[in-house]
Amino acid sequence: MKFSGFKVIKEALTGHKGWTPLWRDPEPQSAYDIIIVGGGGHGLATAFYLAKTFGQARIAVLEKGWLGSGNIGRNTTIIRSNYLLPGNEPFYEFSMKLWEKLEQETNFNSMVSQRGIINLIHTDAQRDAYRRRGNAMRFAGADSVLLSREELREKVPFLNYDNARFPIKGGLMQPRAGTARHDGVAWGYARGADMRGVDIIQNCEVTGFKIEAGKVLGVETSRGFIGAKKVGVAVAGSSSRVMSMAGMRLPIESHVLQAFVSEGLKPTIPGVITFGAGHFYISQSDKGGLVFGGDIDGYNSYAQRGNLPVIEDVLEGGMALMPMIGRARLLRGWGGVMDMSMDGSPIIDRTGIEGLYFNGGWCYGGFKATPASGYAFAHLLATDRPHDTARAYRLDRFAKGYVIDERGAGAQPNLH
Amino acid sequence: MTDLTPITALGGTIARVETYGALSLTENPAMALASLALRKGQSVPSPFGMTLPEPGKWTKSGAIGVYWMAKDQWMVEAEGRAEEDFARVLKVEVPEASVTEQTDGWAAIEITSSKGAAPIKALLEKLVNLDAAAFTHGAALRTGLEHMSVFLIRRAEDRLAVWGMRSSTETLWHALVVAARRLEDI
Amino acid sequence: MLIPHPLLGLRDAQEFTYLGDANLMNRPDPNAPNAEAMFCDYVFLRDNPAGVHRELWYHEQGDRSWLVVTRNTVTHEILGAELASDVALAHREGSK
Amino acid sequence: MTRLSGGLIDRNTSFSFTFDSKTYTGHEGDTLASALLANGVRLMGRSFKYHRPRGVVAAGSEEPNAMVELRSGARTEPNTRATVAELYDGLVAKSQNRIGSLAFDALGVNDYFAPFFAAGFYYKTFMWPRAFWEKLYEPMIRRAAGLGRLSMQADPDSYDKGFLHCDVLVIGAGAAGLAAALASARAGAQVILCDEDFRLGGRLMTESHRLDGAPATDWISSLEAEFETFPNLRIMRRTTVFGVYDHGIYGAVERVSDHAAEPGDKVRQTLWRITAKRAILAAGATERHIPFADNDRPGVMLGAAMRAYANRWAVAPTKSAKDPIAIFTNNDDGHRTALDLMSKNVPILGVIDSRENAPRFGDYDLFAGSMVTGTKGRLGLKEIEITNGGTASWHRCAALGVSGGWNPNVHLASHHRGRPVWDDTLLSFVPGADGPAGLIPAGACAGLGSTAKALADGAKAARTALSELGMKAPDIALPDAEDMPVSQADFWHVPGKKRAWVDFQNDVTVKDIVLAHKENMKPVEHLKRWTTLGMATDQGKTSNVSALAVMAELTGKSIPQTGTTIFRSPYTGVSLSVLGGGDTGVNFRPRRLTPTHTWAKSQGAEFVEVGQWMRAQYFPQAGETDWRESVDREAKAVRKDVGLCDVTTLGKVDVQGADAGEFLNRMYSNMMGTVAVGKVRYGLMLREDGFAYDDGTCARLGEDHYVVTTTTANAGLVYRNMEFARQCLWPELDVQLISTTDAWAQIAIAGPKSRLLLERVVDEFDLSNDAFPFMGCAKLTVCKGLRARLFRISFSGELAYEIAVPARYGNALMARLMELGSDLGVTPYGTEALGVLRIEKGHAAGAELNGQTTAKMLGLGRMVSVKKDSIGAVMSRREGLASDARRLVGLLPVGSTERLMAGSHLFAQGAAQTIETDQGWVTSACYSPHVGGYIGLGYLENGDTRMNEEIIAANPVEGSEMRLRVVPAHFVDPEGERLRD
Repeated sequence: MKFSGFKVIKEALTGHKGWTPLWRDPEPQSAYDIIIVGGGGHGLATAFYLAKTFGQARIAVLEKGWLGSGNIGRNTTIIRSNYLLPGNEPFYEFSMKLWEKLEQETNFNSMVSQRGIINLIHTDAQRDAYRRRGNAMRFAGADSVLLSREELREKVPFLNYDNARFPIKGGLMQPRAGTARHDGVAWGYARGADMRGVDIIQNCEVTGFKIEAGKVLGVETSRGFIGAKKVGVAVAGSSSRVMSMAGMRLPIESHVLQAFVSEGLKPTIPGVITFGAGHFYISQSDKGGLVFGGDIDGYNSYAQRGNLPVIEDVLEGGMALMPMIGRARLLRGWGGVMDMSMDGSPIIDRTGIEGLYFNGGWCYGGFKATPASGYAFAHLLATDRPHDTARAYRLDRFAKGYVIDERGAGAQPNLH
Repeated sequence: MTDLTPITALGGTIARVETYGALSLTENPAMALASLALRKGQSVPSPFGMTLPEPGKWTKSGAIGVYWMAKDQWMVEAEGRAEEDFARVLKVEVPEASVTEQTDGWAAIEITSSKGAAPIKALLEKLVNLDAAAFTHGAALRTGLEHMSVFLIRRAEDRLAVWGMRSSTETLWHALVVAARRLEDI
Repeated sequence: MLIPHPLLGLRDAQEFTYLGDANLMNRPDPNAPNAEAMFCDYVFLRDNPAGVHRELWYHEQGDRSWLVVTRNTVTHEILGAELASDVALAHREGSK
Repeated sequence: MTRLSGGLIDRNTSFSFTFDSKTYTGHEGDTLASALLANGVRLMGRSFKYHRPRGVVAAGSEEPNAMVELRSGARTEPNTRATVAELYDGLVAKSQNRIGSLAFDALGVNDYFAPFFAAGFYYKTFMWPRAFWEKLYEPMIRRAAGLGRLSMQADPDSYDKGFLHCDVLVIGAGAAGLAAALASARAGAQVILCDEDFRLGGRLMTESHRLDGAPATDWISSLEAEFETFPNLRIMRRTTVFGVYDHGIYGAVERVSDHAAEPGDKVRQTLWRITAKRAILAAGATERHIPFADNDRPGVMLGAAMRAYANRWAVAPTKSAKDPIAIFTNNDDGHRTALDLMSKNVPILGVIDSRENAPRFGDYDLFAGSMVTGTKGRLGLKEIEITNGGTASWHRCAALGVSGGWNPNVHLASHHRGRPVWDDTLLSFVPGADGPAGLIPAGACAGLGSTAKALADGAKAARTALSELGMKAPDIALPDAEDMPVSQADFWHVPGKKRAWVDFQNDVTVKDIVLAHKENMKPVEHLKRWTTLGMATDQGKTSNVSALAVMAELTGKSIPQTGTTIFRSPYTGVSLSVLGGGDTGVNFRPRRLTPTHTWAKSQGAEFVEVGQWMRAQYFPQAGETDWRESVDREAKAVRKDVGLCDVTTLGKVDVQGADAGEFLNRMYSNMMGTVAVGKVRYGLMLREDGFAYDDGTCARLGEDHYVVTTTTANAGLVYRNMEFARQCLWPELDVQLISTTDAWAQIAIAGPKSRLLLERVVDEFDLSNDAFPFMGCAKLTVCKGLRARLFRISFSGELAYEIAVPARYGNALMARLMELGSDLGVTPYGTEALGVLRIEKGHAAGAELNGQTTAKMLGLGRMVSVKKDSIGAVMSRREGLASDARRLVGLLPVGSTERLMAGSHLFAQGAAQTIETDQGWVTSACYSPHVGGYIGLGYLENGDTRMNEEIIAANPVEGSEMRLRVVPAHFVDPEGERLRD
């Protein structure tokens, strides 16, 4: 079924009788060419591009819960490609370009909204660093604008310019950045993959890998053994847990990142704003909720919930930056489990086991990467070669010393 | 004696004193401070004839007070002796130990209550995450206060000392004053 | 969270700074022939269990001690805490 | 007016208030909702999507409809539930989410297009043409969406935070909570009792039940009197415990002055972090409604809410016999509402009970086996349709109370993601066994809802808590109370073709759930996300379980098989202000002031943030119109005469012990510990992953006494790492560490005349080059006996010293040096000139030492000793680090006087400028008065072998580009002779 305004009108006039399931609930087959472990954003995007772009068939996505139940459904929905390092920036810019045509590709309105992101500048040193970054973005084909304090004030007049502990001196803006409706991304990819024959199998937990002579033969699941020629794992948040079943230890720790939404408000915040001196970033959803977050809690956790000090820290930053949000109320907070990698950058690579591929380590940046991650992982699975923009995301970069450390924080995940 | 004139941590030439309701806050620039750390394997000494306190405790003998800082490490206070090289005095007492001058590393603010323990307890509740009811006379603890590191000493039921890093005393004073002012009803 | 400090009793986790896996105390022998590989493993790889985890916390807003805390990463339940220096010294004794 | 007799309002105290600019009167004890109802106002809001007219549904914090903008101006508080807004004199409220007036909302037109706005419709359209999303569709959606409005002004009120500790925290002061608090307090435990309401009593206040034969309020009053006598009990009214965190930590907000027009001297609210050894959750239960056709009109309310308004607030929605009140129920409890209303002489149409064998409890018309199947009334209920079997009839009716059973308030019990469990008898979810440790649900929130059971269960929970804490629980006498079993039918919604609302605020109807099922959005999380059910401000309190029941019916599974629903904090909305409480302005975070701050301020210095420090940036002099003028003058003075700069902010760590030297050798990549007594050595610190981390100097003051410095930014981190090494890696070493950063005021005296100046302050100390050469250090006295430390080190490349005195004397010493050096041209300089001087000299700072660079890149490769182990040494030899060919170089503009911008990228001349051809970047740049033009430092591929090559610095983000010549990274005194003079 093709979604369109016309279809919506037709169904409205005929009692919504013609709608069909967005995806099937197939029983698992005994074997597939390619199994993707993880029915989150990255896994679903991988399946979608495998089927659509790389001409693969006999693909299954195995999801232990309901599709989209991981971090794709618990993030702050920001999309951007404002990275510094050459290992990252081309990849995220590739992702940005995929975002820009996502809805036309999936025939699903994921509400990609390019209302811009502004990273605030508080010191001269920060301005120098952002100039370097803004330039790096330009050289990778992305857009960037260095805003003076006056230009910034015109765009976002409601910040605390005059009584701030950390004075606001300008910002680095990426106009093409913005937000997308997180669930809508998962559903768009899921529906697109399903329409192309991908079996999305929910409530199917992988409990082990069948590996013989260094080659993967399939996966053990809560619904029985399923054979596969290739297995791609995209389970960020649970990467260590899943890959340990294949005997691998990863350069990853699992951390909890909290995010928050306020009660609905009339339009207030135009794009995404990030505070450069405190831990706070914010945007406003189409529904009207202020969506904001800050730092990870900082300790290893699989609990999908965090603690009060971080909530206070986030809001202290928020109130210092824009005290006009104070009379709004917090509606809900949630916690996602992040694959925090040792250099803050992801991994898309083959493993030492033939036929087993790994995609993870997304830290808290996985949402914006979803299209490119899916595309690059599909590329790797289909061709056994890394996609051009994902060449640096090798697993051996740590041992060899080619880390991609945007923050220069070293091998301490909770600092990235 | 040097001909330079010192200033207090709040930048004045005399100690600042302010009163809000039952609580009075006083800068105590005359208090000397030095740290004492045991060398490996050293037996615990008794400087000035005092028994060094247990974790979480402060003891006092005459003008000398001692509070626990870390395992095998204490801070030694000396009332009215800030202008002396108190670290050297302490080192004579504990020649084996490592002694470091801290007088100007920290600034003491003494808080007194004219209405007994309740205002001090209420103040603690607003500022620091400790069980204020259990933080009784002789208790000493290092903790965070409005993003600053402080040592708190309950000198008496109606007296509390706050040692803060000297460089952030202005912010610390502000935090204490704001809290005290909001307790003026008590 | 509350950390049961061996000397100071229950202290709020906000007084602490987290480092990570307690294995970071076991710095490899820099003179071993495969020192670089061992260091890579030591610096970068983690068990990262969903369950009981021994980990390092630093009492930065307190007595500046490093603690080895045993905590469940799924429930956040804390099963114990020791002074890291005691653990390190005991480890040395044990490996002698 | 529709006031009744009785109630807990003070008729002697009248308050005037306005709603949508119309003035009304209420009483002390009223909420905005009760006062509006008393004034006959039923229409209070508009729904989110269809903008349907809405009235109050509930009497508590679960209210989904009656949301208003409370107060005005900068204090405007959108989305405030009228049901919990305590009335005060002069209260101002406005309705929200409307265009035009509340009665004639232009967006009400949405309702006519409702078929187009079915669940998830927006995922299926608005895709073409692509550019229209940001330009047309989305702005349209955003304007229509949202609820209330922010004033866009800074919140003028102040907020507090605090920390409380207790043995037993009791959450909720209804029957169970009061019994629990009484038992715990009598046992001598430290007890905190919180309730979101402004009065204690919970539902005891809203029911007509009697305790020991007397009104429940009598018992509450006597209890409150006894509570006054317990020093160990803290009662916190207007305090919502909104979240459960790890290890018995609870978040609570006390609304200190929300019941006043303005807080005055007080804070508006206080955020309490309560650490409780045990907590008793006595949060009660929330009534659920029964979806039926057009069930959302103003006048349709929860039955128990209607009863609460009558009993506590002495209000009924109507008193007209022509337009009576009806009750629609599937259980016995609904009948109580009829009885209570009748006892207050409120006209009753009858009780419509879905059960064929519905019992009768009094003298009212009973419509057994009947359902409400329709309503009329555009802005308020006028008629209802009652259907029995095939027979339907319309009846005049001004208000309908709907009773669909009770949902225990399991919220806090599921904040740790433990799942509630289904109770087939109660037809509701109750707290599961995997709730937060130490939290004991009691009373109605545990499924024990009769007054007698709630009282007993509260006392029992207290006994459990106390015995777990090793305390003895006293026996407390509980009053005699009703203990009526409530029979209820497994009946969840009225079937029909018209829209029947499940989630009022978000306009989610039974049809939407049917559609979600049809489209395979069956998992409960998909259902919620697809339809937005349960995502409104009430967090699904009034809708989740009913929706589950509808979905269960569609899937043919049981409710627990279909799914459970867990709740996340906060329990009710918490203002962002109080969560971010405390100072939002300049005191948002601590500021550290240097010892010479007072002096610098008196000199008119501009200050700049460096980490937490406020440092003098430059010292403008009269006649200087541009910061550059000042900085040039300061930098020149250092090169020509002598300058003074407060450098206290560098971290200083006192390192003592027999193994201190060995310890430092392991911490730093070079042989730091072997520096001779009386000498200073420069050192480089790596991270264990081999990258450069920090640099500083090490002064050896005695055989086993060193002082090392760190960069300002890394002071805390380096200290932490040193403690880590000392305690975790090498506990066998005899080392003691302590920070002394704040203890010493340290002033750099730099420039050719620095020795001359210094000679004027030292007490009998030989400063000659022989006696005190470059990299010497000493303890000495200055200014007639002040103890000091002197270091002969130089960041500027000139002859220079740093002198340290006890911090209290720093200000005076600075003034003295200025005074004594006036004939030498002494000049204070700030961080800008400091930066110029160090760039001229090629010294690395934060921009070069940024955590991404190696010792080799910095040109310090030889400082990583291969003779010994140190942190990071092994890893610095990895392929990627060893092969990184970028090197720090000096950069000189060629043929341009334009400003060189740090952050420009470096390219070979003629090369295309892409990420692939990028060869490095300008790390730091400044105008060098010494060179007479802009200079820079930067990392450049193979920079060390490209001296004199001309390259390009490209800065497209600011549209500039310039040619640069590659030069060695020192522009002044390359041989380093000056600092050794």
